[in-house]
Amino acid sequence: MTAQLTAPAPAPDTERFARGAALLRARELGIGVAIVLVFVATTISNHAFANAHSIQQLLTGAALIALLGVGETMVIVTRNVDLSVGSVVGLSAYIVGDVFKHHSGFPVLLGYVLGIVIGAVIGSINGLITVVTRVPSLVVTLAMLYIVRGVDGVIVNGKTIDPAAIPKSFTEVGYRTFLGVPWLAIIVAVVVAVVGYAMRSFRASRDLYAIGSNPEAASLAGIPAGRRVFTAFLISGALAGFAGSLFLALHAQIDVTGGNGYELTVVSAVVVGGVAIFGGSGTVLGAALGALLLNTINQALVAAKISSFWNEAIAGGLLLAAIAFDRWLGLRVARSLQSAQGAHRDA
Amino acid sequence: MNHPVGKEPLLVLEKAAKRFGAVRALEDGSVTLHPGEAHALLGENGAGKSTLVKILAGVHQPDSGRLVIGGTPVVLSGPAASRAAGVSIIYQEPTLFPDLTVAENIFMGRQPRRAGRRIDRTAMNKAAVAVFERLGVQLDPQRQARGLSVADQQIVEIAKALSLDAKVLVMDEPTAALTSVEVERLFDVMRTLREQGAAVLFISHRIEEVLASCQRVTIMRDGRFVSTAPIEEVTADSIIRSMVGRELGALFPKTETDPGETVLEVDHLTREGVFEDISFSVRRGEIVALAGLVGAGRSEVARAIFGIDRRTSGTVRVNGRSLRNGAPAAAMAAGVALVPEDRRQQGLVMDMGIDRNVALASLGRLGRFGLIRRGSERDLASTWADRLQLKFGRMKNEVSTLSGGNQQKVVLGKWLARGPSLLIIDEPTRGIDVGTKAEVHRILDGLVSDGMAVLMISSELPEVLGMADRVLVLHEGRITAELSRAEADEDSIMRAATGYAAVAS
Amino acid sequence: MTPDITTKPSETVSYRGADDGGQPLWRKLVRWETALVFVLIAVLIFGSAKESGFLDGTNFFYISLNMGEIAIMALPLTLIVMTGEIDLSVASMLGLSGTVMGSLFHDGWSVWAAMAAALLVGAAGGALNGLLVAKMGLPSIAVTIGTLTLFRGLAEIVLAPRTITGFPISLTKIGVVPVQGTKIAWSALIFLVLAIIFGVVLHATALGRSIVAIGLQPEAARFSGVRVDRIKFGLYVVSGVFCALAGILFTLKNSSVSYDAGTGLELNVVAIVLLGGVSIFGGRGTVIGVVLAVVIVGCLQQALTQMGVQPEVQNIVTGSLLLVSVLVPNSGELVRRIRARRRRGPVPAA
Amino acid sequence: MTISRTARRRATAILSLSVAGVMLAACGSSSNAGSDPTGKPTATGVKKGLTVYFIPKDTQNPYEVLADQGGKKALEELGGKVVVSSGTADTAAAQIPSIQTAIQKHADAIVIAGNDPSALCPSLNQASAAGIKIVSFDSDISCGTSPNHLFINQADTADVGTSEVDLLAKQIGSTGQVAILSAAASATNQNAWIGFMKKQLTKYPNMKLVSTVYGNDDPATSLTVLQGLLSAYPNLKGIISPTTVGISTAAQYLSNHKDVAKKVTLTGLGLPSQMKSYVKDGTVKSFELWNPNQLGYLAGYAAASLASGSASLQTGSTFKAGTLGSYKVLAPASGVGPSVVLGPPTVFDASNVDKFNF
Repeated sequence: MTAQLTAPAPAPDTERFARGAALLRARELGIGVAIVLVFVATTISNHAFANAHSIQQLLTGAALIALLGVGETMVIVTRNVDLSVGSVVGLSAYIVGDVFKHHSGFPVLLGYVLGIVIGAVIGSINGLITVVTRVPSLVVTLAMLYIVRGVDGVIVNGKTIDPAAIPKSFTEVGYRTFLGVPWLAIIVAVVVAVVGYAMRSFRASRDLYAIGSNPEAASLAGIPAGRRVFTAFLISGALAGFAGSLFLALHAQIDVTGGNGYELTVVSAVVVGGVAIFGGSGTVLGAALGALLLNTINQALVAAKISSFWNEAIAGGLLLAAIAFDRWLGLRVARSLQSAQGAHRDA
Repeated sequence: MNHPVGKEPLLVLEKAAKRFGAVRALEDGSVTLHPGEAHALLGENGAGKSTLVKILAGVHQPDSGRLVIGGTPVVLSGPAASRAAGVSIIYQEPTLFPDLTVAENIFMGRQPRRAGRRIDRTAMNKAAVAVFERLGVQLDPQRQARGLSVADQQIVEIAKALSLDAKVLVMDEPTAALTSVEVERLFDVMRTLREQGAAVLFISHRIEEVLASCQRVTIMRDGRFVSTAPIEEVTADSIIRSMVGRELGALFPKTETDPGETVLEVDHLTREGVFEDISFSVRRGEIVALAGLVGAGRSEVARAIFGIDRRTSGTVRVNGRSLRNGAPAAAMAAGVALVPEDRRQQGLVMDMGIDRNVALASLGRLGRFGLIRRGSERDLASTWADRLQLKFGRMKNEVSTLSGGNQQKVVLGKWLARGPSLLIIDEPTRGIDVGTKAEVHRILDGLVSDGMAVLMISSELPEVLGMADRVLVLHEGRITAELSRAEADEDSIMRAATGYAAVAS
Repeated sequence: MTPDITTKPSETVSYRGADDGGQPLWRKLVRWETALVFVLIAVLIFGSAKESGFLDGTNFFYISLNMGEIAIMALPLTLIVMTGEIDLSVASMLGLSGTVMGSLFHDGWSVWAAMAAALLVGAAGGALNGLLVAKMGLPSIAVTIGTLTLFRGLAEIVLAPRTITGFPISLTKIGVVPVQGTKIAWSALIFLVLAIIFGVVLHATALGRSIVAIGLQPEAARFSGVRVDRIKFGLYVVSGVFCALAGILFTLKNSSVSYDAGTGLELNVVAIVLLGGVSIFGGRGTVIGVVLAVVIVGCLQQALTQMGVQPEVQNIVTGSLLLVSVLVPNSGELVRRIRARRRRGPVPAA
Repeated sequence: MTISRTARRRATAILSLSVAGVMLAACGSSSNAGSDPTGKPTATGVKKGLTVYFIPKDTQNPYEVLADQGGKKALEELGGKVVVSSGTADTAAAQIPSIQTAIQKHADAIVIAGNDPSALCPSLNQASAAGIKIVSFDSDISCGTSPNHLFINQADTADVGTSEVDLLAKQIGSTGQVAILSAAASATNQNAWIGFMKKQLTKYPNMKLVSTVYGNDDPATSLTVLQGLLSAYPNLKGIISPTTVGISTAAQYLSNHKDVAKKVTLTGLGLPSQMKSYVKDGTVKSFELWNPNQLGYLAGYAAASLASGSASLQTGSTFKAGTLGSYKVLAPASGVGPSVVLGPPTVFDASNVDKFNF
């Protein structure tokens, strides 16, 4: 415990670590490269694509899915899944809109808070049922998807919230830019940055990874798995509710279809972003980039004058490619570690 | 060897009992730990040691009994409560988070923090390095735990327990996978801890380790407390007698047989990164034992022979016919049976009935066109239940309701029902009470007398010595010794298993 | 030396209560299927109390007509869930096979050849799922969310924005008239025949026994010589083929097909399988339970529609049923845990 | 698809005979015998106590909700009642149980907005066989003569397509790239209108249709494809969105991106209530629509009159539609069977947009 230890950070075999970290970072980098490639390829086929406006649109279009992806990542990391997010977006967007419609002068900021609260309530129901009854979250949130959508339908009952009902200051978030960057993208980027940092830097958030990585070991380590998983669902719900408010701000109108089918898009984005569907690893940044990649492809198809009928097939193929790639990478890393170890042992 | 007199005991467990369904895992678990002592807990597999450990860990709550820590009676509601009470555990099987770094594994839930309650990674990594220093090992604290060798995993576990600075440190067979240098280091650490006033509960199968490093020894048998004595008052022989409860001879009935023609021939079998260049053969009417430390690759060799894992190279021949790689069904058709190591996960479908479990390996023979005749299924099961003297309520009962020994008989029945010519049996008596143990040994002996070839893997040296006609010792994936029944003894096997001497044979 | 700290299957066990030795007590006393029969009777009484014509033959025909394809897709899914996997791509495969059949028919193929092609597409799609799940070992939920999107996307490429009509009337009449001399729709009759076959396979054959073993303890199954990969692969192919069959029937029933046929039905199919008492963890479940669930959902939907209940409320009912169907079997676990907590009592400070 | 239509119609007619065994309205076009002698409507010609099932695309579509309300008003005036029944998804499968319910409940007439042109035909045929009169609105079904039904056309299909192109042409000086933002790719009415738009565009040689994109009547999807459109075609001059969700999504985007709005002109079919603010802030100059309330009202009267026998599917048969006055059944033409047209669409602009409450 002498000189070696007092030296700052560097560990015994820094080199090996560097390789491991590089692999981890490679995922985010890889998606970033993919986004750029799609962008460049599209620009080549249609020069008009490369302009500030397009980029703004790419960011705005991906924002909501990226925001949902943040919460979904927190849940999936614990080896659970939240399929109710799409329904939550629809419900919270409509209720917030309805409040604006019937209470003109309702504080704009409270509109966002209301959305978050609605989402948090549903998220906590998801979490409570999953944790207390130990029914798999896939089933719980699938049921909630139905139930919340049903409740939404009963409340909406064929009505719409028209743009005129929504305060201009509320919808500003949907289109204003700051130094050329859409506010919506800034908000989501801040959420990604904050949650991303938190997921690295706090004990409770590391617990989430531990729970997903090895539930048995987590309970042996005395991690309050129930409370943590509950919190993950709560935050996922709250972010979905927030996304509902932003949905309303962006579109300035809402009927019963809002948010329909988002759940699968979000899960796809998250998995494409490198979050392991069985928990334990993945980052919020990756999930957000996954959402951006999917949206970039969607818009690129239109811009490249390819029929938008290709969107879905490409999204599906991409998801399959992503998980297959992850498995391949995992096997390769395991193999290289093993042979390195063998060599180390033999020496 | 200071006697812990007069001092208030740190931890007292009295008459703890725990059952799981019909299985009595622990009937009278009692142990008293004083500050500054290393206390050995000995007993055969299935004696209830692991259950006792899990009670101390807060994983299981005893059905009855009393636990006093530091003079206060406590009820441990979970692992967190146990840790809060100052108890730290090193489990037999490492429980790591594969996706997290080594340092995080050590400090999970107690990561060092800096301003704003944020985790201080630099401090954490430093602290991890410091712990490794104490253990005298080099391990990168920032690498992922995924892919660590079993020994390295165990080192991380030990580092985790050390870093807790616990009052009571429980080690459940921590040395099984370690090299002797690492073991020495561990003992040094134990000594330091004791000097600081901590108590260590040490569980091991290596009696000489216990004699060398502990002050008192508690012996358990069949879920019950047998005795506690200062180390000076016991000998290896007396310990073994108390553990087993009878003379060794009765445990290992061994009929002398003349081995017949070769059944199994393994040639240059290799699975990259796991084991290498394994060659041996097993003949009719003999038991060949595969011995070695945990993680030496014994079970993996068996899995590769049976086709559960694919081999990288080499050949396996049974009765002269070469086996297809990675195809258990082909191995079964050739007459191979495998009674696996992990009964609950691999051997049995715990939630299925006895009859269905017995039939599971013989489904194709129970009727025509894939249809199963319930009648023939039940006949098959009751035939084998009779022959193996299975104790059970009803044939339909789930096997999870049976005791460990009877579960093992179901697994045996399942495979014997196929009439195999080669039986591979991995840890034949792990977690089985002594009475049934002898029964299993008698069954094995009978099978060999009738001309079956048996490949046995066992971590229990008495079992290896008592049952095997030949012993192959594995060390880190290679065969380091082949010993005849006459040559094999504890010393020769352990030397080969730890890779010290290439034992002349 | 093998890296054996990677995810072990045993870890999921913690969710079903590793040490409680099987099912809760009440589950042993009351079989799930018995409970379903009572629920069905309740639904029938409820329906006929509210609607006079509820129990008549025409209504029976309608119910069987509405549920036929969903029910057919539920059968292979039952077996897949029994092995502990899932297939969310079923409804997309229904759409894709209908699309293929429709577009080939439109291009002048004979309707029979078009149907055969649709079945082949079903087998190919199932093989893709099977390859990724069984051979590559990828998580089935992620894989089939991927193929859900992929299959639907392929259908869109092939057919959108067209709608194909004009199938031979001799075939499309299956959507209008019941099987001669009965009050049952053709698709439902096919379902019943298939249900018997699937029931026999699951409950009385070596294959069925292997499926149960895979679901309960995959490793033990492998160690007993069960060809886990091959069986899973086969089940996905079977699922693909029967979803294609459902797609054909769906197309003929509606005498038309567009790329979005059957969108969203996967959730109904999954809900029915789970309501039928098939454990999402695999290993537990019966075909008769699934058949009962089909009938219950069909009757309930028809009753609610005829009562003029808002369709949104039906969503709530479906969701609640799904939740209840998993909550009730787990209630034993819940009670046990609450009791355990009470027994432990407060923890004194150490 | 249109080539085989006659043959198929004949074939489906045979099916209707074999299945239903009931001949309806003397098989419309094939025979003139049995023409209705009571062609003249009487105010009292409609029976009281009729039950009409309104089956919209789904129960939540705001446009359809307005139409349903019109239908309810009509039947109230006539002393009958309307039952609204449909699913939550815009699929034919979700509408079938509602048709079955109407049959079970012995409804007198069904007014349906088809989610699919032909998937509903078999079920509607059964309804027809059970003596229920079939009326379609908003989005027609193409079942030929089985069942024979009356289509309440919101506006002449050709008119809608042509007038929207004209409206746009006027605003952009008949030159430049234009695009269409539609609903779902499988929507019948959309595709029919788009067909006529393409035809009309041939009259404007300097206007070029560069792309048709589909927003699936979902604001998010509509926005994505709109943004893609704007990126792909920076010189785009005009967008026609013949769907209320599409046009309002596009209007919202343009009103917040004035730089784009300066270059791109938007028109299409929209609800005045949703579009009001965009017309006022100058984002949209004009758009069109008919009154969905009146559409439902007319459909209600038509259904009641058919069920009472006071009107028939014969070309020229007339009936009274309350406050809307008298309507005449038009002859079948190019893929559309007997139909009634509500009237020319209303063009909304800053001068009149405030006067409408739908």
